[in-house]
Amino acid sequence: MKHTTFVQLLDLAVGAVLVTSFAALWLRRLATVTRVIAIQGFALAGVAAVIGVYEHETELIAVSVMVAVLRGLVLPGLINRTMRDGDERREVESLINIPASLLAAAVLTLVAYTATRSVVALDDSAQVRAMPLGVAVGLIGILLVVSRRKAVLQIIGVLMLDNGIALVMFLGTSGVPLAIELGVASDVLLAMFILQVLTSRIRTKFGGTDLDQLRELRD
Amino acid sequence: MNPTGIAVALLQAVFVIACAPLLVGWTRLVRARLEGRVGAPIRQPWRDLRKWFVKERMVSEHTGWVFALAPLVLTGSAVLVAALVPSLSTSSALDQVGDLFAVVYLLLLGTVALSLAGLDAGTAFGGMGASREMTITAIAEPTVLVAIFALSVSAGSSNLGVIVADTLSRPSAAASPTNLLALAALAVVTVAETGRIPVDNPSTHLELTMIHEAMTLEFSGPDLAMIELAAHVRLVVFLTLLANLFVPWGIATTAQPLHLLVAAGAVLVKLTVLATIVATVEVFLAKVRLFRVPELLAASFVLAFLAVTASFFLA
Amino acid sequence: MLRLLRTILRAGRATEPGPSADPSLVLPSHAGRLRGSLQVRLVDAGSCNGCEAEFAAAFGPVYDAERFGVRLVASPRHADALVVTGPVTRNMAVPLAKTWEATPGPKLVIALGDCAKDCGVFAGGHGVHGSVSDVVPVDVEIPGCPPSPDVIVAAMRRVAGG
Amino acid sequence: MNTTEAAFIAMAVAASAAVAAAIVLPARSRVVWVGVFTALSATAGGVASLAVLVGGDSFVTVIPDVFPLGGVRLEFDALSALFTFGTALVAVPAAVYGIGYSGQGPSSRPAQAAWPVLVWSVMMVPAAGNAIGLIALWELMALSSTVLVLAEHHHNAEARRAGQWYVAMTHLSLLAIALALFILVHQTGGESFAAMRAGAANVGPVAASTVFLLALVGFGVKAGVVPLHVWLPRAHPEAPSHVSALMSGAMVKLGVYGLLRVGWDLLDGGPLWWGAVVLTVGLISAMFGILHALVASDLKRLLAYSTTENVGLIFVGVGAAGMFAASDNRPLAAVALAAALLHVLNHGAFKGLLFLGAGSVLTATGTRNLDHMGGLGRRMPVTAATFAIGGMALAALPPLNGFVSEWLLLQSLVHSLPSEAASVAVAMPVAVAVVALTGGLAAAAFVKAFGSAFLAMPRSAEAEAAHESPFTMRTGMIALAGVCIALALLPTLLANPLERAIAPATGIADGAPISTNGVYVHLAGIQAGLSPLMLTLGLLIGVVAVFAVVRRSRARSTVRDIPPWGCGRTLQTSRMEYTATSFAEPLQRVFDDVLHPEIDVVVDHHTESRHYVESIRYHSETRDGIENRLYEPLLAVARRWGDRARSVQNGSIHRYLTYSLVVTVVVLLVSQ
Repeated sequence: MKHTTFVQLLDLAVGAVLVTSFAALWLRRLATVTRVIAIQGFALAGVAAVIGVYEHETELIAVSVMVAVLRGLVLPGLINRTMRDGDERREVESLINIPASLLAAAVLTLVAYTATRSVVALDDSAQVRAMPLGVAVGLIGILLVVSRRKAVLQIIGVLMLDNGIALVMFLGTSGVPLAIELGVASDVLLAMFILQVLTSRIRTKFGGTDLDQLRELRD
Repeated sequence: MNPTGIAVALLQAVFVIACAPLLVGWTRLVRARLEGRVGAPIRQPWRDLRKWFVKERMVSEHTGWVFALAPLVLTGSAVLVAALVPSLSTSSALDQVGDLFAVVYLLLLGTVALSLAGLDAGTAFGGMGASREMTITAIAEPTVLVAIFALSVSAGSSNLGVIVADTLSRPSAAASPTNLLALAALAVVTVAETGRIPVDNPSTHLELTMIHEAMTLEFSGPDLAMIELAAHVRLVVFLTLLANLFVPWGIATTAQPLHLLVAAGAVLVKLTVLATIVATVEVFLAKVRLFRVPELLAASFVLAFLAVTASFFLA
Repeated sequence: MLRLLRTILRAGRATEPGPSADPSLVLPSHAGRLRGSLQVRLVDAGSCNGCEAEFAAAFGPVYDAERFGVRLVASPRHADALVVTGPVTRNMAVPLAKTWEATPGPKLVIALGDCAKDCGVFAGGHGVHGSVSDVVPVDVEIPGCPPSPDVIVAAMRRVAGG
Repeated sequence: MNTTEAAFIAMAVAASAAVAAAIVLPARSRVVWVGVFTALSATAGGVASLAVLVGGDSFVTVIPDVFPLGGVRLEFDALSALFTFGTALVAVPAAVYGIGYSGQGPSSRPAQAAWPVLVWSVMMVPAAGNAIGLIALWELMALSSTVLVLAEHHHNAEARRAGQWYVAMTHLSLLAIALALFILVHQTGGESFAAMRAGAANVGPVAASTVFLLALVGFGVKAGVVPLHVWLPRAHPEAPSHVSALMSGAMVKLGVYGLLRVGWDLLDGGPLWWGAVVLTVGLISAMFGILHALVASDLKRLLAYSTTENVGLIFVGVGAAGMFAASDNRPLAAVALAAALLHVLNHGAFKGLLFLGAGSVLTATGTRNLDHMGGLGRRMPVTAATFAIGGMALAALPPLNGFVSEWLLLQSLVHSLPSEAASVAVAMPVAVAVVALTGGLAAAAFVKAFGSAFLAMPRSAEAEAAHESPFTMRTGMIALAGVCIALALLPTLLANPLERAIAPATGIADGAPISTNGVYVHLAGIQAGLSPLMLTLGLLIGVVAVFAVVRRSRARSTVRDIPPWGCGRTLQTSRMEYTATSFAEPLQRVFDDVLHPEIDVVVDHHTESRHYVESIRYHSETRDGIENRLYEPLLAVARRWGDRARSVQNGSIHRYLTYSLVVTVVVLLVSQ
């Protein structure tokens, strides 16, 4: 696999991850947002696969398959199950309107670039040059968690943050040993379960997963 | 602790106790004569004491051992102070035992004992007397100690014998501003501590105006005799302090009988003069309102304070 | 201050020669040990203050009972004799009895004036409880309404054994 | 392995046995065994300090790597021995007393376990030989005393508030002390006291003064001197009585120890104004403390305020010593310091005794308010007698030990005058005046406390039903009274221990301040003599002679059990007595511009006509002046900032998440 095709493929995959995170911010219907996150999972797996193939790391390829299964299929499935038994409207409600979210995401990307400028200067390989995007995806994940009212979207935000970190991991190091990836994966899985239980608990208590209702708990 | 020293100390105690009632008798006589009356003879206080000693002793139901012990402690401390104060000679054995501070605190012990007995009686008057007595004693304390400070600065020590000897050796020091100011301060304190006219009226009948007298309302018979004797001895002790610390001439510095006799004569003359002054002050001045007394004592404190600063800047 | 000094010097002694002790008064046996020192506590058991005025005059400069060793004291505990004036009113019966109990022995009661002796002009009055002897044992009675100071001083002198 | 080392080991073993007993044993026997073991531990401490004070040997050891940073170094010289001896004097009787007192009071496990730890740590703090050791032991002492102050907080809200004040103030003091020590370690380069002394030369004047002021603040809080005293009248009354006896008697003195150790041993003395600052703080504390003690009608609060007064007097002694040393009048400085140290021992003894007495009264009547007591002298003779002895010592009355140390202090102040330092010439007369006034007011406070608690008729049902306290409490009190009398009659025995104790304070000491030939006390360089033994003898002879004369002539009988003379009133009840509030009213009126009492008189008339008064209620309360003029504003500012900060936390999850986002971004940007 030649270097130029590797660079193009890599840029394509990372670009896909970034675009999906912007899409998650932009879309209104929850169902489509979940699907977008699934796509982002696959894109992430793609990045891992491309790097694995180029550097002939069989272990990395195994990791990318696991990422594809976990982040592409299992976790979005879980999110869908959380949404299914709620009867509330599936619309996305947000503290700041959509254009403002997109603008904020842009600013965060700029921040990511300035923050990782010293790291990028270290080595001019394709992976390292793409790293700021990983950080940007993580920051956008946090933005998603911060600005959305629904508990489900917060879960999606956390997942996106984790994808961003995983992306930085793949790009930064020349692949991650399988054990660490397994560890991270299990953590994420656990987080998902907890959030899922929490959301159902909030729904039973407040009849909706709007987090502002938690405000009454304050003394 | 040589035997002659002890003998001198005992002699001084007996001398002060013997002539204390007579001096109080003399004060009452002078006061009577100034008021145009004949007045009781000088021996009258002794007659009263002798009569009280044989009267019944009445102890009210709620009093405890404090009521019984207080007259003894008061009189005991008065007797000890009488022995300590150099009325006849400076060579008494007690010179190293206690100094001017010890004398002041022994008198304070007597006042505290009497105040506690006043409270123990459980009557309103006893409590009122005790509270006022302790208030005045507490406020008079700084004046006494700062006056002693002034005296001991010029004499170099607070021991009674040393102060007297120092004034004897430097006659000019007797008229120095330090001594005069300290004398004035101690004079005011003498009136306050022994309950004479400007501060407290010893011969009043209205309980509400009493300070020292109110505490003794509950005592009778021998207890009352002891308290009256102690009051007389304390007055004479204060007057002796005023006399011998500021005008010590005539006091014996050795223990020979002849010197002691001369000293006795000299101190008696001085005490009579002071007693006369006390009596005339009582006739000419009226009793001060209770809450004006702190101002009077504050004025005397300022005198004592000036005495100290004078001793430093001028000496 | 000087004005007072001038009056003192001008006035000189105001006391007149005192009356001798009144021999007619018979004293109880236990009164003997006073020997020239008599502490007196005045108890006004309802008098019209006539006797008080005379009694006070007895201690004034002119009659000066103090020269015979007689002194007024504030508390019955200090007193040897209770001088009671006036008929004993209903309210003063108990306090008079309590004062008498509070006086240490050997003690005397001197009924001053006719009222104290036999209720005098107030005899049979509504508020009157009785004469002094109905409440406390009386030793000496000084008649008169009010008795003049020299009579009082003579009696005092007799009681004091002067 | 000299006696001191053996005694230290015995002290630690006994203390740990006591803690074990407290945890393991059931309630009934736990109290007994904890008391016994704590008493043993305290005795061991006493033996150790006596071995150093009298025997003259010293004791230095290092316990390596107890803490990650380094080992704890113990250094037990004569100065620390004196303070440990003072603690032991109070701790042994207090431990015995605790057995009886804890039976009814705090016998819970934590309280019983904290008590031996407190005793052990109070005795060990003077033995600390390096910065870490001192801070660790200081913190252990603070924690164990906090547990004990909070021992009765379940049914006493006031104890909880007192606990809060106490914890806040002690940790403020810990902070100051730690800061001072760290600066010192940094400047002198050495971590142990010995190294600090060696490096003391290259500590600049500015650094030395900052360290001194920090130490003054830190140790001043623990000593309870005026601006920092606010916790003392709150915490001591709430702690169980035998604990507040130890706290007032010994723990408060560690403030003085610390100041002496840092100011005049490690820093080897300083300029004149050091002494002047300590003297001024002492004078203000003495004055402020005794005035508030006078108007307090809560017995233990009165004693707590009088602790501030006595610590003020000790600070006056130390300050005067500092000033004399700075104006190089060394012999007089030694006398002043000897007076301060002697007062440390004396105050420990009589204040401990008074608190034990107060505890005994509290258990008997269930109240601390002097106005509701009365007549306890006949119902609790032993408590009354011992309280009288302690009170007379508090009022510095001649036959007892309070007088000896007050006399020594006055001598040192009085003989200062022909000195060329102008500030000394001005300060000393003021000092004598204030010491004298506090002496007089202390006598009034004693008469008020003893008079309204123990004399005349009981003024409440509880006082009426009071009965003497159990055997162990009485033995504790009698033992401590014995200590007071021993200290009073034999200060001559303390002459050379005091001389040894002064030696370490190199900034002040030289020569023997007190020389004695068994009976007389002579002061070096001063023509002043006192013989407490002969004075007491003279007093006894005087009293016995008077008694003999009176008894011989008492021909007549004594009439007993008659009503007191009350102007012939028909009924003489206890409502006519003078209570503590009425006793202090004249003095309160004289000093009202200092105390600012809040007095309210409520007169309610009969409904029919205004001329007939049904009842009059008089209530006067004196709040702590410093507290509501200095602390309240500070707390208000803190509260205002707190409220503003609270608005940040308004319950919205989103706002919290935004904070995390913002922080992440900032960190990323900043960490270039």
